[in-house]
Order: sequence, then C-alpha cells, then structure tokens
Amino acid sequence: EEVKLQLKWVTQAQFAGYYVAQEKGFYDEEGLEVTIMPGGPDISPTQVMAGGGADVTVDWMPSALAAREKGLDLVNIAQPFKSSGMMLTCLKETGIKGPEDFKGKTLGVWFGGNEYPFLSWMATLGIPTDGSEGGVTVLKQGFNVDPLLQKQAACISTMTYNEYWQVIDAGLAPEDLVTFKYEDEGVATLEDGLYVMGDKLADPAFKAKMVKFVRASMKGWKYAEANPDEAAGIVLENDESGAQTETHQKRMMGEIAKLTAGSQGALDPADYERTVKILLGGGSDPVISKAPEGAYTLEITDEALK
Amino acid sequence: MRAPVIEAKDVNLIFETRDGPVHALKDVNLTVERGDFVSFIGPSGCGKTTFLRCIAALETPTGGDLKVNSMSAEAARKARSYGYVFQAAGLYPWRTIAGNVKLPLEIMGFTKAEQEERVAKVLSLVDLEGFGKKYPWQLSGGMQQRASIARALAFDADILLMDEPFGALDEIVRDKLNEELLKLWSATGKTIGFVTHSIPEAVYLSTKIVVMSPRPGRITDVIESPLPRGARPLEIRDTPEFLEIAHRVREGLRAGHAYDA
Amino acid sequence: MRAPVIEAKDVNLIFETRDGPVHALKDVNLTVERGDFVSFIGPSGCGKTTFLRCIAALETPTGGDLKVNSMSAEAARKARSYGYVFQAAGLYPWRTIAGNVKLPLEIMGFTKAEQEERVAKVLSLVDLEGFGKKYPWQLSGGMQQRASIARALAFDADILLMDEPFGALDEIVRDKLNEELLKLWSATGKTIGFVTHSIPEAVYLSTKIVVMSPRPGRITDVIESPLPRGARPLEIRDTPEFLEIAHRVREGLRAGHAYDA
Amino acid sequence: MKLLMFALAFWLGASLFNSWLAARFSHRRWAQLFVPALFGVTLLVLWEGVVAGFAISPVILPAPSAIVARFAQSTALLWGDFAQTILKGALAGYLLGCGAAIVTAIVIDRSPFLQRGLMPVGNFVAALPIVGIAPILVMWFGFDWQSKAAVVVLMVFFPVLVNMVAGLKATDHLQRDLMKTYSASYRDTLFKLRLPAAMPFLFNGLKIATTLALIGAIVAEFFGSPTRGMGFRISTAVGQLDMPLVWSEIAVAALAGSGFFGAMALLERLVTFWHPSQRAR
Amino acid sequence: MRNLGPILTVVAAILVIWYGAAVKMNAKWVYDQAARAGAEVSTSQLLRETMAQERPVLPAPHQVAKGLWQGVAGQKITSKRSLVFHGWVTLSATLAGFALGAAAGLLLAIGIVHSRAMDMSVMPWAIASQTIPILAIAPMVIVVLASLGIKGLLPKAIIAAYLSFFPVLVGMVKGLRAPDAMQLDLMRTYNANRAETFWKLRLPSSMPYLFASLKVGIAAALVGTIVAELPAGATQGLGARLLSGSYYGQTIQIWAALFAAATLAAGLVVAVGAIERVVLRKMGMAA
Ligand SMILES: Nc1ncnc2c1ncn2[C@@H]1O[C@H](COP(=O)(O)OP(=O)(O)OP(=O)(O)O)[C@@H](O)[C@H]1O
Ligand SMILES: Nc1ncnc2c1ncn2[C@@H]1O[C@H](COP(=O)(O)OP(=O)(O)OP(=O)(O)O)[C@@H](O)[C@H]1O
Ligand SMILES: Cc1ncc(C[n+]2csc(CCO)c2C)c(N)n1
Ligand SMILES: [Mg+2]
Ligand SMILES: [Mg+2]
Repeated sequence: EEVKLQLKWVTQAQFAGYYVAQEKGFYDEEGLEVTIMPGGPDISPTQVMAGGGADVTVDWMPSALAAREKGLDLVNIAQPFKSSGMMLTCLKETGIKGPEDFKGKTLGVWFGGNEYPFLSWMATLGIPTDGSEGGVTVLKQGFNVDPLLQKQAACISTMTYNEYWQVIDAGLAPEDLVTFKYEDEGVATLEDGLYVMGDKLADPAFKAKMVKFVRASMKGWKYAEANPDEAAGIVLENDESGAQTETHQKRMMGEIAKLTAGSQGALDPADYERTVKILLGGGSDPVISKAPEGAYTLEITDEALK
Repeated sequence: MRAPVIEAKDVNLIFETRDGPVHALKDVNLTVERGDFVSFIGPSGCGKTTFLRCIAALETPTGGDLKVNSMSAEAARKARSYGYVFQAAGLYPWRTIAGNVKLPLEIMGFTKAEQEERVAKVLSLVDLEGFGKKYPWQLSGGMQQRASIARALAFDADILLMDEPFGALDEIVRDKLNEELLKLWSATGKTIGFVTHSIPEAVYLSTKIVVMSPRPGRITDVIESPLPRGARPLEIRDTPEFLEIAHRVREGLRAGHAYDA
Repeated sequence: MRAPVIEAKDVNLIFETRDGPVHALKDVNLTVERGDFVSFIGPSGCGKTTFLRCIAALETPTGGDLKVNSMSAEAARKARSYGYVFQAAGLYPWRTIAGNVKLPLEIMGFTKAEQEERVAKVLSLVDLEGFGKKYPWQLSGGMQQRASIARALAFDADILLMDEPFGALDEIVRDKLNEELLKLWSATGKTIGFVTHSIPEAVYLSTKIVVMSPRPGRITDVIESPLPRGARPLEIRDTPEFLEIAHRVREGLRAGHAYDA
Repeated sequence: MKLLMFALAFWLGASLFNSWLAARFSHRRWAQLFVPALFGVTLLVLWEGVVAGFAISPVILPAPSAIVARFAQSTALLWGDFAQTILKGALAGYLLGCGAAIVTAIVIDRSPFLQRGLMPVGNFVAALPIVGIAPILVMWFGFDWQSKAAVVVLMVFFPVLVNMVAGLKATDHLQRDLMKTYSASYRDTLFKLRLPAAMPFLFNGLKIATTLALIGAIVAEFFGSPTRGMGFRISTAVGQLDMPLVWSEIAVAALAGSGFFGAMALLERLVTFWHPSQRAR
Repeated sequence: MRNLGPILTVVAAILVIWYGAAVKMNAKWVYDQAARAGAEVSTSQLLRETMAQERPVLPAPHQVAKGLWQGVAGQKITSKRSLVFHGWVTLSATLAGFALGAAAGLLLAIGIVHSRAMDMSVMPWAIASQTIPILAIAPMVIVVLASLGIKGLLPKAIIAAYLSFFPVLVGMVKGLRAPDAMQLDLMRTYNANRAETFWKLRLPSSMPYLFASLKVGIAAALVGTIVAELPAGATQGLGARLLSGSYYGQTIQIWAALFAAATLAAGLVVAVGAIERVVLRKMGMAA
C-alpha cells in the first residue's frame, strides 16, 4: 500500500521519526510503501493536500485550521509533537527584557501560514502589528537568521531546535540573547501534527492505512528519541541537497526529542482547545473566526495505539 | 497580328499613405505584343517600377484592366509566365551564386540534372562561369547584378521583366550586356519589359519605347522604333534614325520635367 | 604656376583581407592644382573611391606620400578643407532634410542665423526648396542624392570631393545638375574631385580626366582637357574636340577591361 | 459541464470571428485593440469553463469570476502593494539600473579594451540567478524597497548595457565617415550621430527591462520584506490559501507590466519614429 | 584569445574591489564580536578575520573559490555534496525545458508570421505572460502539476520552458520577418507556396536572430529551472543548493552555488554559440 507524506519543511531532524520509520523498516512491517516528500519555504502543505498531491501531511495546527476555514477539509489524525518549539529571540543590547519592551521595535516573523501564533500573541498583548502608533514593525523574515546578526531586527522568530542554534553558531553567546518561548508565554499552539483530507476518512480502507501509518511513524519517533545520534545519521543520509551538517542535526534531534517526549501520538483535546482559544483570541483580526468542528479525530490513534 | 502579351486598359494605381493618396499610375493604356522589347523611361518617381510590378502582379491596380497572356496578371503569375530582375540584385546571402540561380528551378520542380545543366548555361551566358561556388558578398556589385539576371533567365519564362538591370555597371560592361541581351532576345523571341534611365540604352534595345511622366504617373509617349528587329550592331547608335528617336525620347523626358521639383 | 592642392607621389594602398592582400592602389602619382576639376573614371573596383577616400584621409595609404593643401591629408581633414559627397546619399534618418544640411554647419559652429540662410541657399541650388521639413525616406532616391550634395556645399570648403554624385539621376536632371555644378565651380574657383562612370559627363565637366584600371588599381592615363575653363554650353558635347577626348577616354577604359571578368 | 461546452463553443466562435476581423480590418486602430482583447476574453472564458467543468478546487486554481470579485473587494490593499513594489522598488531600480547601464555603455564605448574585458565578465555576472542574489541583497540593503531596487538594478543593468553598446556601434561606415569629413569632435559625433543611431537598440533593451524590473522587485520580496508589497502578499496569501488574492496580485503585475511595456513602446515610437521598423504599416 | 588580457584585467580589478568590500562589509561583525568579548582589534587581525569568517556578509573570493573547488573536485561526483551532481540535475531539466520552450517559441512565431489573427491576438498576451512573476507562482504551478500527476523533471522543465519561449518567440518573429520586400517579391514571381517561402527564404534569413534568441533562451531556461527547484521539495539541483545554503546562512555555499550556476549558464551560451558557428558556416553565412 502506498502512502505519500508531504513534509512541512526541508529534510531535517524535525522529521526524524518518519525517516527512521522508513529506514528501520517500520513502514515495511506494516506493508506500507511510504514516499516522503520534503517541503520548503515555498511549499504550502495545505495546497499540496488540496491538489491531491499527498495522502497525509505534516503541518502546524494554526495553518491547518485557517485552511479549514477556507474550505479545505483538513483533519488532524495524530499529534507527535506535544509542545511548541517556537520562540522569539532578541538581542540583549536592544534593551528588550520583557514583552512590554517590544513596542517600537522591529520583529522578524515567518509568514506563509506560520505567522498565526505570533499574531495571536501580539493580539493578546494588545500590541498592534499593522505599523500603527505604539505597535511593532513586522518584517517578513527570510529563511535564515541574518536579520538578527545584521541587526536589522531586534528580535527574530526561531525554533528551539534550529534557528536558535544557528544564531549561536554564528558566534553570539546565549548571554547576548533574550528568548521568549511561546510555550512560556502561554500562547503555544500545536505544531507538527499529521493531517489528512476529511472526505478520505470516510473510506475504511484509507482509515486502516492511516492507522498503520501512524503506528509505524510513532514507532519511528520513539526510536528516534531513544537513539538521537542514529536518527540524525538517518536524516543526513536522506538529505539530498547535501547541505546539512552532522553537528547541527544531532543537536536538532536532541531538541526535537524534548518536544515529542510528551506525546504517544494521540492528540490531547485539551491542547487542541487551548490552540483554538489562542487563535480565536486574535483581537480584531483573529486567525479563525469560529471554533472549528471535526478538525480532529482520535479514531486513528485510538486504533493505532491499542 | 501577333497576340497581345500585355494589355493595359485605363490602369490606375493609387497608394494610400499617411500624407494622403499618391497617384502612382493614372489611366495607363498599353498593348505589348509577343516578341516586343519594350523600354520604360521617365524621371524618378514616374511609376516605371510600379507599372512593371503591376504586370508581375506584385502590385494590384486600383482601377482599370490589366491582362497578361490573356489572363489576369495574378493568373499569369501563378502560371509562372515571367522572370523578373529587380532594381537591386537581391541575391540570398546564404546561397552560393549557383544556389541562387538554382532557386527558381528548385521551386518549379526541375530535375536535379536539368538544374545543373541550366545553371551552367546561364552562368556562362552572363560571363560568370567559375563563380558558381562563390557567395554573393565575394562578388563585386556588377557581378551580383549579372548573377541576378542569370537567375531570371534560368527558367524559360515567356516574358522577361527587368527593372534597371544595368544601373550599377560601367559603360563598357553595359554595352557588352546590351549586346548579349539583344542576342538572347532575338534568338528566343521572348517578350521583354525593360526599365532604364539611359536614353541610348532604351533606343538601342527596344522595339517600343514608353516615355512616362510623374505626378500623376502616366504614359506621355509611346515610340515605335523603326530600327531593325534582331541583331543591331553597337554602331547603330551613330545613325541618324537612332539619333532622331533619341531626340524624340529626350524631348518627351524634358516635357515630363517641366513641372518637376 | 598655381599651388598644387593635391599631390600624390607613389601612393600605394593594400587592403589586408582574409583571402590575402588586395592591391587597391599601386604607385599612384597625381598633381591637382587649385581650381582644377578632376574626374576619375574606370571600371568597377579600380580604386576610384579608394583614392578619393585617401585624399579625404578616410583611408591611409600604406605607402607613398600624399599632400593636400601642402599638409598631410589628415591635417587637411582636421582643417576641414573639403566637402565630401558619398556614393550613397547617407542622410541621417532622424533629421529632416534641412536638419541634415544643417549638420556640418552646427559642427563647424556657424551662428543660427547663418545656418538658416545657408540651408535655404543650397536647398534652392539643388531645387529642393520646400522639402526642408521632410524626412529622408519621404523623398525619392534622386532627391536624397541632391540633398546630400546640398549638405556638402553648405559650408564653403575649398575642395569638393564627389563620388558618383549623379548616379541615381536620370539624364535630364543630370544634365541640369552638371550645368549647375560647372557654374558653381567657375564662380567659386573651388577644386573638385569627381568620380563618374559616364564618359560624356567626365569630359563635359573636367579640366583633367584621370583614367584608372583595376587589379592592381592604378592610373593609366591623365588627360588634360583642351575645352575652355568656365561655362561650357551643353552643346559642346557635339564638338569634335569633345568627341575626340571622349574617344580617348573610352579607349583607355576599354584597355582596362581587357583582362576583366 | 455545460459551462465548459459553452466555453469551448465561445472559443471556437471568437477565434473564427478574430480571423475574419484580422483578415479584413487588420490596419484599423479599433481592430488592433479589439482582436487581442477578444482573444484575452476568450482565454478567460475558457479558464472559467475549465475550472467549472472539471470542478477544480478554488485553492488550486480559482475561477476568473472569483478573482474579479476579490480584486474589486481589495483595491485599497492592492494599491498599497502596487505602490510599495512597483512605484518604489521596481521604478527606482529601473531608473537607476537603466541610467547606470547607459552611462557605462558610453564610458566603455571609448575603450575597446574595457569593452572586451567587461562584456564577457558582465555576461557572466548577468547569468547569476536572481534567486541566489536576492537574499544576499536583502541582507545588504535591508528589508524595505531599497533591496528590491538593488535586485532590479542588477537585473536590468546588463540587458540595457548590451543593447546600448550594440547601439553605439550601430552607425554605418558612411555615417561615421561623414562625421570624419567634418572633423567632428567626439562630443559632436556622440550627440549628433551615435546616440540617435543607438536609440532603436536602447529601446529594445529598455522594453525587455520593464518585465525584468517587475519580476525582480516581486521575487526579491520573497526573501524578506516589510508586511506589504506584491511579492509579500503573494507568498503569504498562498500560505493562507487565499488564491483569488494571489491571482489578483498577479493580475496587477500583468496589468502594470503590460502598461509599463506599452509606455516604453509608445516612447520608442516617439523617439525612433524614423526607424524603418516604426514606419512599416 | 585576444580578449584574454582585457578580461583578466577586469577580473583582477573586480577581485581587488571584492576583497576591499569583503573587509568593509565583514568588519562590523568582527568589531561587534570584539566588543562583546571586550577586546581591541588590530588592523592585521581585522584583515585576517574578515576573510576567514564562517558566515561572512560577503565571502572573500578565495573562500568562494575554495567552496567551488570542494564542491566540484572535493567529492565524488555522485555525492550529494558535489556541485557536479547538482549541476547535472539542473542541466538536464534545463535542456528539457529549453527544448520545450524553443519549440513552442518557434511554432508560435511561425504561426504569428503566417496568420494575421495570431499576430494580432497572441503577441500582446505573450508580452503580458512574461510580466506575470512566474518565480512567484512557480510553487503553485508545481503543486498543480503534481496534482495532475506530473512530477520529477517535467514540472521544472515546464517552468524553464515558460521563461525560455518568450525570447525565442520575439527573436523568431523578427527573424522570420527579416526578409525584405524584394526577397519576398522574388518568391512571389516564382509563385512559390508558403512552405517553399518558409524553407528557402524565411528560415535561412532568420538564422542570426534564431541563434541570438536561443542564447538568451537557454540562459532563461537555466534561471527557470533553478527557480523551479526551490519549491520542488528543495532536494536536488543548484537551486536547492542555493536555498539550503540560505536556510543555514551558509554564505559561502550560496556563492559557490551561484558561481556554479553562472558558469553553467555561460557554458550553455558558449555551446549554442559553437553550434551557431557550425550551422552558419555550413550555410555560408559566417562572413
Ligand atoms: N509602396 C508605396 N507606397 C506609397 N507610395 C509609393 C509606393 N511605391 C511607390 N510609391 C510612389 O509611387 C510613385 C512611383 O514610384 P516608382 O517606384 O514606380 O517610380 P520609378 O519610376 O520606378 O522611379 P525610379 O526611377 O526612382 O525607380 C512615386 O511617387 C513613389 O513615391
Ligand atoms: N575595406 C576594404 N577591404 C578590402 N578590400 C577593399 C576595401 N575597400 C575596397 N576594397 C577593394 O579595393 C578595390 C578598389 O575598390 P574601390 O571601392 O575603390 O573601387 P571603385 O573604383 O570605387 O569601384 P566602383 O566603381 O564600383 O565604385 C576593390 O577591389 C575592392 O574590392
Ligand atoms: C520562510 C519560512 N521561514 C520559516 C518557516 C517556519 N518553519 C516552519 S517549520 C520550520 C522548521 C524549523 O527550522 C520552520 C523554520 C517557514 N515556514 N517559512
Ligand atoms: Mg524604379
Ligand atoms: Mg566607388
């Protein structure tokens, strides 16, 4: 049986579980032939799903729910990531100590579906992001951490497992930086979950296939958590661009393991409710306008993790 | 009486331009019979080229009636009734001289062997044997002109239309080619339409000289030459008849210039 | 004795081309005195244009010595000693006819008023009054040629170099411009170098006829005309002296053609 | 399905009508506008028909009607993006890049040595893909329109330079010899002969550069931008699956590009009225 | 190779300017670091450190050269870290796209030259099509094509074709119309049909235009491929290499990939030029 998996980003340890499941033969054991398609900054996983280009995708919940409001019937079937790795990393020299210091500063934000957590956070803080008085200047941050190094922005978005370490590798010391984790600020939204099209779930065969897929993937994740160095090696093996480095991937795997640690794969409805609440609380311009229905199902994980 | 090859009745041609219409040909009447050698002479812009192009169906008269070989000019063109020598040589630069001469033969579906034979024949006729493999730019202007004449002669069209074919040549070469052309004409009985600026040339070659005048372009005089048909020695140019015709042509031309700028 | 304006001693010019060197001018010796009207005649490719270009310092001889107004040709060019009429009209298409005639005047720093005055004068000299505002492509070939003559006459250069200026014109216009040119020449005492393919034209105009021959390009004859300087009626062309000179030129030309292709 | 059939029928009918018009009225001004317009409408109808006929998801390819509706509804937003990307980024870069190219061409024109050295190297530099250069320039010139203008400068510089250099050489022998007979100065030759003669070539380059400027400015925004601009909007709207907005922006780009191109073509007509290619027809 | 001298001179000048710029642009970081460490920077230290940074704002030429060398010669060419490998991936899509685009441009040009209706309706839209930022919608195109089951080399080739058809179209319309009125009239006097006129007149006289536009077209195809490689899952090809360099701020890798791409483009243009010379010589047009 074939399964096409669309990743949210390029091949890296963020997706180690799937690569491990692939290389360790967990998918084979389930009788699945999985094709893993790396993503990139210009790939919108939701669009790929809409185009029927993949069976299942890794996406962040804010973006999935926003797409759902646009009429794309995306349904969460599993949630390997328990906690959020997103944070805002600021230069200490800019004088930022707490969120109240953001006003008047320039902040780098990822767009393309990843801006929602930030916008919600700013809305809860009551800071305008549209360039009006007393607000922050938002930059559409590119792929890398240069804006911080070049001091074009006071803060930039980083992931605990990736960009933060690029800043460190660039030569800045942790003491030079101030970080704000979304998790700590109480605005954490669910990241890397597995999503499929709702209409397909009506098909029992597809459902059965997804059960096998989730089961094998979670086995991969748990193996990766237990053997981070080997997992990083597998990721490197699968990186066709040849751009990844071993140190970086090993470290990333270590950080990723912290995020997946709390999850056996099943979505915790409480986390879901929290995410929805945060997204709804987006002030005048909320990410989603009403609480979605049927945006997740526990049937797959219930079956898979029996 | 021989059958008329070209029969123009009240031919008119008006070019619509941005600055208004240009009356290039006005009420042109002319009958050319089989085997005639007709020269067209007249000041710059009087419509010589335009009229020749009408005969060749490269231009369509806006009024009047023009028959070539008793059909419409267009039908005559489709029947490939004529060969045309343009004012400039117009050789295709990517073909050798032989290739250029061969072009109409290819299009008209001659066999390979026949193509070779005819090319050799006409190239020697215009004194270009040995230059077949050269490209146009490797020849002087006069030689290019001769190659373009060879190209028009290669397929045996009934009618030969030539627009100032000898313009770029010096007197000596010109005399020689005039003689050759006369020889060819009397040997084949072709009908020839010939545009020139040179009075002696017109008189020397023609059985009929058409004097034209500009603004609007029209025929002011048609002179039937009393000179013998067939071979004419170059010395004929010193005979009184010759000088008399030349005088008449000159007078006609001068009249055309009367209100010229 | 008048001072020599052009003095060529053993002038040689060899073009290096891919197919080997071309000996365009070989051992050319010529002295032209102030007020002379010198015609150059010879078959295609004999070096007429090349020699005229050497005088104008548009080409540099590879050997020999060439003085113009007792200086090097280059210095004479820098001193703006001559006006040049090219074989083709070469008008700038982005300028009107008046603008084209004005071009040398602007470059040589004439005042605006003087520019206008001279443009009007020379345009009427070549019968183009009223066409000043037209663009080159709106004129017939002959009119363009006349505009380019006007351009060379606009500034009063000592020496006038003309390369087949009347090639595109018909006999009548040509006769008229020949007369005008003679008038201008005798009125101003300019020195004129004139290339032509027409024997009568050369004889009618010149005080000195230079007959050239190709491969290698060289002077084969220099004929001093016994015809009167100054105004010559057109009828002079029927006098025995005229015909005799014409005959001599023709013979010279024919010799040049002996080994021609 | 019915709509698709209708679209196909419309397409067929319009094509026939267009051929008929083109054959009969090709020299009329109204026909020169009407024929391409009808062709464009045909494309849109066909598009609408295909989208409806094959029930293509609007998040993949929206129907033209949906795009028009979104366009009408967000004109203020589109105008702001247009101002940011086209008026600031593209235009500034275009003027700077083309100006620099023209000046450079004139300067190196005097030195064959520089020309022989610079042109191949310039050719090489021009081949650097902008997707690689844009992030670098954003890093150097910041997030706002200045970095976009810099990308545009790099993109338009070489095509204009090449054309201008070719144009300055485009005088024929005779025209140059004429200037020599006047012993004209370098300045005179430049202003009275070579610049006018170069204009048809220059405009060739300037016209190509219009579309390059647009593309450069938009794409550069993908690599970092303030929260406005056409490139920014396209990339974020894709993430939000707001395809009608994406296509509205694309429509703005196409309109602006065609307008820009048309304006240069018009200017070309005015400046090089004397060139044979402008006199034909 | 009389151009060698001038080229080397210009390159040398560029290198000098480049080194200067590298020092200047990378200095800020050196000073910042020193300030953070509370140290002073001497000039020699500055020079040394600005040219040996791991993530310089502007890498020094020798760093780029080293990156290139490692990418080209430092690996097995089958390795994922080999620029030859990525270059090959890009090259194959470029050639496929170029073939598609050139054919499309050529066919459209032939249609336009022979049909007034096509001339009037297609040309304005062909121009408009190029004002659409294909680079911006390439990701969508990839997705749409993927949903139609078109994957692998073809989507990249299609985007490359989209960028390369236009120069070919414009050049060939000009080229096929290059024959002057007299040359066309000559064909009419022979009553030659359209096909004969095309093969014996229009096509030969369009050759110089054809090759000029093919050169532009093949360079455009390369750009198209690289653009298409960014969203194609960022896996293989010089475009992916550029992008992955960007993610990790590996300036040297970006520059090395950039230069590899430019070299590839230059090579392709030279190759077209070589074909041009052969063809034109065969046709006797190499004056
Ligand atoms: N395509 C055209 N459009 C507009 N006017 C034209 C066109 N062709 C010719 N004319 C005009 O028609 C008139 C006759 O031109 P034509 O070429 O027949 O003259 P010609 O007698 O051959 O002159 P020449 O001796 O200079 O060759 C001229 O006034 C010319 O300007
Ligand atoms: N730039 C050049 N390079 C090589 N050969 C040349 C060049 N210019 C002229 N020639 C050759 O020099 C010779 C003389 O040419 P020139 O133009 O002076 O002849 P001409 O007497 O003016 O002929 P025409 O009557 O055809 O104008 C010819 O054989 C020509 O091919
Ligand atoms: C242009 C762009 N930049 C960052 C992200 C955000 N993002 C989503 S997953 C992930 C992996 C961590 O490295 C990151 C950074 C994005 N989607 N697009
Ligand atoms: Mg004519
Ligand atoms: Mg000459």
